[in-house]
Amino acid sequence: MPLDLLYFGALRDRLGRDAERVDPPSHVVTVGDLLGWLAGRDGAYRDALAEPSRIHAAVEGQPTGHEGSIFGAREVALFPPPGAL
Amino acid sequence: MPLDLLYFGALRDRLGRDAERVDPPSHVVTVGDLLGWLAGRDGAYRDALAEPSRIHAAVEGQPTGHEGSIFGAREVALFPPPGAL
Amino acid sequence: MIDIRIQATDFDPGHQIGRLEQLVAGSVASVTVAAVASDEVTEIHVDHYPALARNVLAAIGAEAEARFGLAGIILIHRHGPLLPGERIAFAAAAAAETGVAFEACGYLIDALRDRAPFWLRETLGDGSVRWR
Amino acid sequence: MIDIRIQATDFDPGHQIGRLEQLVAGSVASVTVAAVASDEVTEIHVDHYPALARNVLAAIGAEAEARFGLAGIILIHRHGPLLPGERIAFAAAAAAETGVAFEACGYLIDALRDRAPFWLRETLGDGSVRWR
Repeated sequence: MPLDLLYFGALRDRLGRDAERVDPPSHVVTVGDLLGWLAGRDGAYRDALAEPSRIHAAVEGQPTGHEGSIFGAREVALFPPPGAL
Repeated sequence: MPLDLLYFGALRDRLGRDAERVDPPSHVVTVGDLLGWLAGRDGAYRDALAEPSRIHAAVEGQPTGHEGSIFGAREVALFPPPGAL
Repeated sequence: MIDIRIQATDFDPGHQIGRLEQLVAGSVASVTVAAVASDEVTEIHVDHYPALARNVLAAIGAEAEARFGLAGIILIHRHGPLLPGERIAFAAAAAAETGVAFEACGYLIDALRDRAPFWLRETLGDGSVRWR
Repeated sequence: MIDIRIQATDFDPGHQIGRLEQLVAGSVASVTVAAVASDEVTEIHVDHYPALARNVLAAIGAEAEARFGLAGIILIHRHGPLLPGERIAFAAAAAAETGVAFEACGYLIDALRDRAPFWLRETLGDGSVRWR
């Protein structure tokens, strides 16, 4: 199922984009699965996602840990640790 | 030596006055001595000063413990525990 | 009252405190945060994800209300372009007890710092940019 | 900057925060306290000893500055007659670091509560008075 990915903060520059539509295989069911699948796509993703602990996620606008499900989601955001203060 | 005593808070009402000039004997050298001497004057003072731990003092406008000297002071204030908030 | 504002424009801390003062005879604790940057920074851009920001700030407000029993909470976070030194965020809490308002305000500002989904991009005098 | 004000008149929290914001690119933490009283209280009188109040508030400000390294401190305490619900005191601290400003503000408001030489006399609807 197509999934809209949104990137924020430094991740935008590292990936060279704000958003993209992807269609991950069916074994990708958690945020962690998604990160692993993206990192395997090419060197830019591998480098940008090299420190998974520094990548936070939101599924449908709700903060979600790496163990959280993306099943059925239409929008997943990935971003560096939040906080601008 | 004459000493001006100032009273604040509930102590004013209990003693029925805001201030008075006294001339304590020479063995009265600390705030604690002063409180003891005042309490011995009459029942109103004894009652008002019955809980010395609830009587705070300032000598010449500086907060002073019961062990603090009043030697040479011209103004001593006595008052309940401070704080209006 | 929990008022959450995610906005590009500046805000007036005194006006916000006044709104909270009308809710309760008690205390209002507030923190106003300016965007601090080093000297070579000429502009700051606050990146954000609106849907997530609304959800996270609403959750922070609801948690603080449940935990502290407050009369009112205001959270403001700006996004978009800022000059260094401009206000970027505000947190305030109102309660009958001073200590409660103060502790709640600390909870709010810590939560904004640790969880609010905003990211800073700084533009330097030489035109280069960096993320913080 | 340490600004200590002991005054009969009201004050404007927003104006005071604005004064501190001009001192530093950073954060301003503040607490505004209203005079809380039970329903039967019609007037509050804040008794004080001016010389002692000046000395104690100045000491509190100097302690906070030494301890936290602040850009600015404002302490305001009112005296004289107040209506229930009116502002009675204000404490604020400015620092480059939000956490420093907040902790310092807490120190200031605790010190005002515990040490500031002011006493409240309440007048009740039946004309009687009581000290708090």
